[in-house]
Amino acid sequence: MAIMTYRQALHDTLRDEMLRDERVFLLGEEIGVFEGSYKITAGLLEEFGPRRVRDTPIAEEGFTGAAIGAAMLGLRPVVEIMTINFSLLALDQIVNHAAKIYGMFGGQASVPLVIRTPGGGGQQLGATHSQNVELYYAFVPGLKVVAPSTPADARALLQAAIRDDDPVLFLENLALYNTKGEVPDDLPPAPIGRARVTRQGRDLTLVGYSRTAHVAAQVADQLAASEGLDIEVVDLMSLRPLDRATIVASVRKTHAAVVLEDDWLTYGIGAEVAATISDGAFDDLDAPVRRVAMAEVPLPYAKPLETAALPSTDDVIAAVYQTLDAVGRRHVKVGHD
Amino acid sequence: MAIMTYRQALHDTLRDEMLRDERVFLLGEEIGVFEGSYKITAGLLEEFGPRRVRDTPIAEEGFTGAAIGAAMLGLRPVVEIMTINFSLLALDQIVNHAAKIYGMFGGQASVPLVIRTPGGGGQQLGATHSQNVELYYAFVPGLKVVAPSTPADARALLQAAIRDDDPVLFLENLALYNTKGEVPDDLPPAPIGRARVTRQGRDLTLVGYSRTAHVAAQVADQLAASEGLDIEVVDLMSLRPLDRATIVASVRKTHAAVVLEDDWLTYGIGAEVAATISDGAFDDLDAPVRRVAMAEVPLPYAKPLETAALPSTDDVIAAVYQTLDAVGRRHVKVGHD
Amino acid sequence: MSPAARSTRPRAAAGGDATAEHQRLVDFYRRMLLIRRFEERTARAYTQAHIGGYCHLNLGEEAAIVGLLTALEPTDYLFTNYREHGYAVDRGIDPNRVMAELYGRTDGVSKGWGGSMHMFDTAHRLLGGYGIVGGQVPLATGAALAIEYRGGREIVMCTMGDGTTNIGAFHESLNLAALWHLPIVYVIINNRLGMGTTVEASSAEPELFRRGAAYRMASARVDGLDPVAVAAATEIAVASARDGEPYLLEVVSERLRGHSVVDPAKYRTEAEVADLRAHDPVPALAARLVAAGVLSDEQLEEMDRAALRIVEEAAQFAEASASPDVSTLFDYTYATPVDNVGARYPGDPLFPPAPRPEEVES
Amino acid sequence: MSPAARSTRPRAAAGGDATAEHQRLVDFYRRMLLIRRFEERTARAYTQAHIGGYCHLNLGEEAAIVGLLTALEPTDYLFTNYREHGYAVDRGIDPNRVMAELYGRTDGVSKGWGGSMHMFDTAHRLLGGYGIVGGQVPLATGAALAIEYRGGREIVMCTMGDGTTNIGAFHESLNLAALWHLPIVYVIINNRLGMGTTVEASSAEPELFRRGAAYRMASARVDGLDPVAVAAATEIAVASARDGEPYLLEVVSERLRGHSVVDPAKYRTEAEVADLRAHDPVPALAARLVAAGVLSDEQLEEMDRAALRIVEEAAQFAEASASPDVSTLFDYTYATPVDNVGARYPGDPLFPPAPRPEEVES
Ligand SMILES: Cc1ncc(C[n+]2csc(CCOP(=O)(O)OP(=O)(O)O)c2C)c(N)n1
Ligand SMILES: Cc1ncc(C[n+]2csc(CCOP(=O)(O)OP(=O)(O)O)c2C)c(N)n1
Ligand SMILES: [Mg+2]
Ligand SMILES: [Mg+2]
Repeated sequence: MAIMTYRQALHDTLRDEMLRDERVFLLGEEIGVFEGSYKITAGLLEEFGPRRVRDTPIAEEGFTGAAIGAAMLGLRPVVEIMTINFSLLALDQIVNHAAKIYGMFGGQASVPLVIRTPGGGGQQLGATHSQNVELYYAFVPGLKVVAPSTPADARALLQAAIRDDDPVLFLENLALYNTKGEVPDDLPPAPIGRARVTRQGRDLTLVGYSRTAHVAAQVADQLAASEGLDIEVVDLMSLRPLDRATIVASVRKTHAAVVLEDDWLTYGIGAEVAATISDGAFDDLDAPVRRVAMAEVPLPYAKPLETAALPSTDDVIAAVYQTLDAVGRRHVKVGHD
Repeated sequence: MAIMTYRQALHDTLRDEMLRDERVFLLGEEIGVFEGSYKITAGLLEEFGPRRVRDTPIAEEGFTGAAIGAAMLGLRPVVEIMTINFSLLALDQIVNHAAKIYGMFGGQASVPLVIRTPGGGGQQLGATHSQNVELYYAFVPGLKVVAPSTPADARALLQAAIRDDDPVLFLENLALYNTKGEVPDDLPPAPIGRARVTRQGRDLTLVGYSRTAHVAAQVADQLAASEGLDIEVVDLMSLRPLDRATIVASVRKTHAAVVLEDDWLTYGIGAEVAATISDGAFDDLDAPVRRVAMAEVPLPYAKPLETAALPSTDDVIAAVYQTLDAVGRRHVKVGHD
Repeated sequence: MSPAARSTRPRAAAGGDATAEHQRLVDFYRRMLLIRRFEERTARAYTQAHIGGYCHLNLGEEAAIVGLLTALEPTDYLFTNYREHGYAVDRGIDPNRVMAELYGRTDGVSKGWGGSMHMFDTAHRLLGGYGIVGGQVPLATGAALAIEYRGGREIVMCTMGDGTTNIGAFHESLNLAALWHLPIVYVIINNRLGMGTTVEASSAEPELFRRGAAYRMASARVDGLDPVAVAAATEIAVASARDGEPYLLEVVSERLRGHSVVDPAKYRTEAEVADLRAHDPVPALAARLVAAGVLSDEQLEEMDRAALRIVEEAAQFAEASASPDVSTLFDYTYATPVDNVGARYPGDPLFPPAPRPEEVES
Repeated sequence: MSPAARSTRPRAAAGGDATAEHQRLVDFYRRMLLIRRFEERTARAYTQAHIGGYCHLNLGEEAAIVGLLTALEPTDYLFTNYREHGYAVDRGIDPNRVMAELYGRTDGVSKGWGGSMHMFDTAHRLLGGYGIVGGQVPLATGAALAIEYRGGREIVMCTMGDGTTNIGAFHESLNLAALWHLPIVYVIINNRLGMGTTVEASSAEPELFRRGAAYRMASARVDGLDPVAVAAATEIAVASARDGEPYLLEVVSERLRGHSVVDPAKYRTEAEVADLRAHDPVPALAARLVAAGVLSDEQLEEMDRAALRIVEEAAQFAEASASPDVSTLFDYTYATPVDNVGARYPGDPLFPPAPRPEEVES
């Protein structure tokens, strides 16, 4: 057991998987000489050489497609796309090719590929560099999408992703890289496709993933300490497949839910989560499912505007109170019926 | 008033807008000499010449981006992307540029651009040519997305889209091109951002857009005739902005809803519609909102598999019955409480 | 022709010996004829509604195909586009299975999942059949990267149309291949049209092989109506690739009919069409073989009957083959099974209905 | 220098007359110095946390910038990338407004919405500042298309980095421009690095101007440390564009510091860094002017003080400028207002809460 950053967990896991399996190699922009834009791959070029740590030209579509082709021949490439914003340039290769090849050819070739890429706003990077578009991948059958929120899950899911025979979009987050947590030494790969209840509670369910799962846990702790609220937290961990059963079971118990997401509200990831809860926990839900998400604007550069556009802890807390209040109204109403 | 096909309505509207406004011009693959893959632009090259009907190389990103740039200088390009599947290649230009330019530069340049593109499956075109990815655009602030289901709406919304100062994704559908309907001679542009109740009813709300709005109307008529059911139909018409008020008002009246979509269920357009209904009509909803969508697979070529994967009229009818049954169960239950 | 059959022909004999050279031409002709008859049969089956979706034929491209594939070893890989039936057949895949794919049947090369545009066969190292213009180019480049990574001596051949050279993926891929010295031959089948658009209307440098210069990549152009010339040019290209230097080969070819089966190609003048017919590579090679006294008219006819028998049998085989069962719809979404995939047909609810009141009470 | 100021300098005089030539050099130097001091001040402001996000400087690129922009008319359009502060300033935009943008203030050129990477000014026809590598290239091509459509005589200049030439959009755009004879000059600022990757490691044809050949586009390479050479080369390029033939100009330049303000550039050796310093274009031009007896050390110092005053004032102006009010968050989502946009802050519910039971009863 060691305490380490999310960044370190990623780095160590990449290294371990490369040591374990000769077929695993890395490619992406600036991952070698520059040691990675966010330094996840620091030192790996030196250790493994340019064959296995390959700096690419700025050609997201080309090198992502090349990784898919290499995967078709049995290698296990791990692509780094510098931020998820740039993945839009590779979308055709990911959605029309990586996701389709196994099915379209009747199961003859699998694509054991991992695409690591961070999302995240809040760093004044402006409209084109602060988006969260994991939806684009979570929507697509044939892809798997995981979004760990802790260093341990980052390790366990990255192992799983690399050893999986399907293309996996591995979502990271700029704001998580420096967060710390315990990582057991002999952590096994985590099964892809499962959510986890990271905190038990009875009053309300907070659902999050990646950075927002982190926020959910913080808010739950805070409200437990300050108000004695007993909040349950569900960390989705996997966006595709989506573990509906775990989400719904939680809300059946708590009767109320708030969904946190860092993307835009309308059509965002939270829409599916809210629709799922509203359907699967229909008879147990005592108030509408609230979603806390980014304001629907091209994210501005100026700090006050950016701050106003991004969901804050206070926004989450307000949504929790308002939802509990809405539950109260209805409980009273039912009594009056 | 004339009866014409959806295709004809598009063709005539393009022509009229080009006659009306010299700044309007068309560009895309095979729209000129070949007269359009689906013949929407037939005859226009001959009438307007290659300056205003511009055949492009196969370079979706390049020519879509060029259209954006031309729009920044005040022209009003109408781009045809042959099918929405190929739009993934232009996604960076649409999402990172067209949608951002107005906001990112503080409102200094608008992008009066229309991108026309058809979605649609059911023609055995296989996994990469049968997708419905309007979600990718509907999700993005800064874009507008319209999806008319009738020839008249196609005309009214295409007029509006061309005259609008923002980038508009104009969703067509392969299965609609040959459908017919009345088109009034002096039809004004339709306001973007509004849904319409196309059929009044009290028993249940069917929500659809583009092809599925067409299906919803058919099913409603059929069930009225055969079973005396009184179904209300909401045609979304605009996916962004989404007219939540109209959807919710309908379900507040009918107490039940089934959402039809041709894309994949999980995270699809219907997720937002279902989440919106479950939230806005929380106290009036008597059964979970059902979604009828495409099976979540890369769409196979073989006809029986393709048919099984695509939502059919029977699937919609079954969902309607099951939802009404679910309403019944709960009404009885409430009585027992 | 199957790789096995091809390897029985002594390689050296291709050189000086006139008889061997003639035999080679006969071999080319037989293969070209099979492609021709296969595609004509395909067109018929399409008209009879046995085949659906888009369907693009190799009519006019026969000489290019046999020339190109002759230069490949059986262990080399081939990536191509949606216009690939002839490549599948000439690569040695059983025509029955190619036709069955067109019919969307379980015996098809892609088990009916791919159709006309998506032929794939691991054994013959045909790695698709792709419908997105240019989509195959990065993939093929990556396959070459995998070979280089492993130190293998196979090469990859990646074919594409003239129109495809204008898309970004072409540029990005060729740069990667040249930069990393990958064993790949990029082949441009220049049939002078992308759908209805001419090369001159779509490529600012219409001598497409010259685009190799942007990557310091060796390149050449060859007459795609002459299978011998194509084979010779391809051998040079393949040798370069096997040496770790990618190569760009432009094969100037013809497209005898419309872009796809349903395109009447009205944008072509009668004169153009007549000109195309006059350059048809299949009768041209027949005439050459007759003129050289290698084959008689009777032999030509016999070869034609043999080809017709094969394609007719293929059509019958395809028709007799079973359609995939609806229960297999979810078989190929993922290679590694995981929880919560949710294999639902469009009519299925996400959750089972709530219990009936009676059920609750009991 | 502002277009207005530039037009007061008689064009013809730039030719034979030695004094005029000297005046021109002095003008170049003044402009280069302003960029230099502006960027140094920017770096400082960044360290002081007045500026956020990514911040890329033009240090080393000053000669290239003034050479390029000298050849443009005020009505010509400029598209560039995220490394554009110097272009904004040299194009004549008030340095106060450029700095205010860096500070994210309402007086900024993009009203604080864009930041370092997204400068835009309609009046000076600087049409951005783009952060997606290559994103500006199709846009600029489209602007040229609009000019051609209208029969205008303006041209578009589109600058980009060396690393940008490997992305698909570059290829697609240059092909369109050449095919359609658009009035555009593509400029590659080859500072030999894309972040930490050398040109040799990213471009199979490292003489980047040669890539014009793939589109039959005229192209040239010029020494980007010499503003006179850059101006001369640009004049040729601009003339070609104005004649309806696009042009590809490679300007070999330097990047004196890291990729962005926060990059320590550890991947560079000390020798490399020393070499860079030795070629720094700003002191080089100063030395030349002193050697030619055009300027004295005192004059140089006075010019420097003037530049420093301007950038200091810019920083003060920026700091004093107001931050955008949170209430303006939804002002620039759409140019044409429509219903149901739903301007909601993250904490806002989609629907108002249900009425309280008391409210229902009353
Ligand atoms: C990205 C993309 N854009 C457009 C299409 C539609 N399309 C299919 S084939 C084709 C023409 C391709 O021309 P070329 O590369 O010359 O190949 P050919 O069909 O002539 O063999 C087009 C535009 C597509 N499939 N993919
Ligand atoms: C599509 C895309 N990929 C990656 C990045 C990250 N990135 C920003 S600048 C840069 C290097 C660009 O190099 P070059 O074109 O030479 O310009 P320079 O920074 O040297 O001026 C990269 C990779 C990006 N912004 N956009
Ligand atoms: Mg072609
Ligand atoms: Mg550079």
